Amino acid sequence: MAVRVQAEDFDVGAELARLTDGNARIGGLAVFVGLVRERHVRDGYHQDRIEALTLEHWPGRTEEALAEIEAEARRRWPLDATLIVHRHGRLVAGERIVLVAVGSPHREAAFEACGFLVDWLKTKAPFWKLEETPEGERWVESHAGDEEAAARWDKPGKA
Amino acid sequence: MAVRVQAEDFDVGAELARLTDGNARIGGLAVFVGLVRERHVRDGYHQDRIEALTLEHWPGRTEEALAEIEAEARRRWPLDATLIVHRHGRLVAGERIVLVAVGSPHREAAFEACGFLVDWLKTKAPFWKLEETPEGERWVESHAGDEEAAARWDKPGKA
Amino acid sequence: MKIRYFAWLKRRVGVAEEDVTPPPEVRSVGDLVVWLRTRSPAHAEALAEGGAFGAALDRRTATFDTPLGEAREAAFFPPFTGG
Amino acid sequence: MKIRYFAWLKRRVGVAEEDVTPPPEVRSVGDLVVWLRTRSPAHAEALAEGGAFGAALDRRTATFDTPLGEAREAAFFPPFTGG
Repeated sequence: MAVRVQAEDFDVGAELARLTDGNARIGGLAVFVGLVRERHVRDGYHQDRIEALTLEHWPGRTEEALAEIEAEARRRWPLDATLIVHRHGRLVAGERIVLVAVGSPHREAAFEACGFLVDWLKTKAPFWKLEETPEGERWVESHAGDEEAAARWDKPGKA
Repeated sequence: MAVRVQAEDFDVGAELARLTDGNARIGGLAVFVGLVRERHVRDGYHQDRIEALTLEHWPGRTEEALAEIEAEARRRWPLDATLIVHRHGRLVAGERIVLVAVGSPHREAAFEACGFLVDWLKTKAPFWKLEETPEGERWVESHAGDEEAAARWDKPGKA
Repeated sequence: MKIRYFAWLKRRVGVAEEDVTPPPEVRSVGDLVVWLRTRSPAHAEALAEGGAFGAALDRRTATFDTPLGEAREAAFFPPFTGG
Repeated sequence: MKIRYFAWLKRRVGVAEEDVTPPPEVRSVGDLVVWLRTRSPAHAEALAEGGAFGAALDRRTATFDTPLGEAREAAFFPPFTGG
């Protein structure tokens, strides 16, 4: 029911309470919190140290993209509550980047829709990550695994 | 790294912050919050109204069972943080029942392990639900779907 | 030995636990169930044949075939419904 | 029309956006890219052939074949890496 793009941190507990308070139809709430990891992980091993990253986005268009993704999830699953909060700007290692929360009467629907939202927002919302490493700045390249993860949800019969 | 069985409510934001603070290896935190739903859902439609439920458990053995399930998840996936908090006693519609949180460098591992923990705790931890409905009290019967969901994780190659 | 009952088994039997001394011919969990049924009509109803309940011996899952051995505690309970 | 650049395209071109008036023979997104390369060495480098970047016309995803039509804004950006 809501998407937000903001520079400031979010309060996970308060966000989830707002989502479920007064809505006793929700039996299961599936949540994903993405954080800035201090190591880049690719091909199964931990690579360079990451001190911070800067998330650039496309103001206006980003919110539209997130709302489209959210609407698609609500078409596919019976959901009572959905929330996407994505930060932009400079974030140091350990900081929260994104919150995705999905409430449904059924835990399976909540889990699936949450996974779908995370996979799709990685490939369909206009965000770009610039990492700060001891060797200097580096734009994060798109990850084939992310495209594959997002494409899972294109398969007929998956949802 | 922790399992708890308690009568009192838990603070989701504080629990998750404790799990991730100071651990910048975690890139993704997958979380499930189970709530008391005001309607019983079976066979795809909403049935009787539920006013409250009482969760009975087996003190001591329950904690053991949860710790065994948690250890199994940590054998199967590369996890940096795990938490299971399950309430017992009387809970009214809308109240939180259970919190399962899993932190991993990889979001796929976090999602899978979280789903595994939720499925297994439903079928392998000694909890019993007594529902209060307008027609009186009723013990919740085990759900074939829960057994099937738990059995998914027995398949070789699944994890 | 100690017998523990949970959920609706506890309600039907009327106690959460009791200490019993089964005779020597009670060798398995199944034997124990049959013998416990003779203690009272409430026991007979709670542990009725065809009832959907599980058992544990000294906190480990057991079936009706499991020998009692030196077990100090048996527990009977409905299928779990937590989460 | 307005041209917007994001992430490393913006850094390479040196501006986030610019207003341009392509000649009439620039009919598609691909034509526009070829024409923009002629504006400066920085443009040529940012929009170099073989570069992995996407495009949008008036905020909708476009390919190099998409006709410019009446579009008022074109955007160029690397693959998304959010989440």
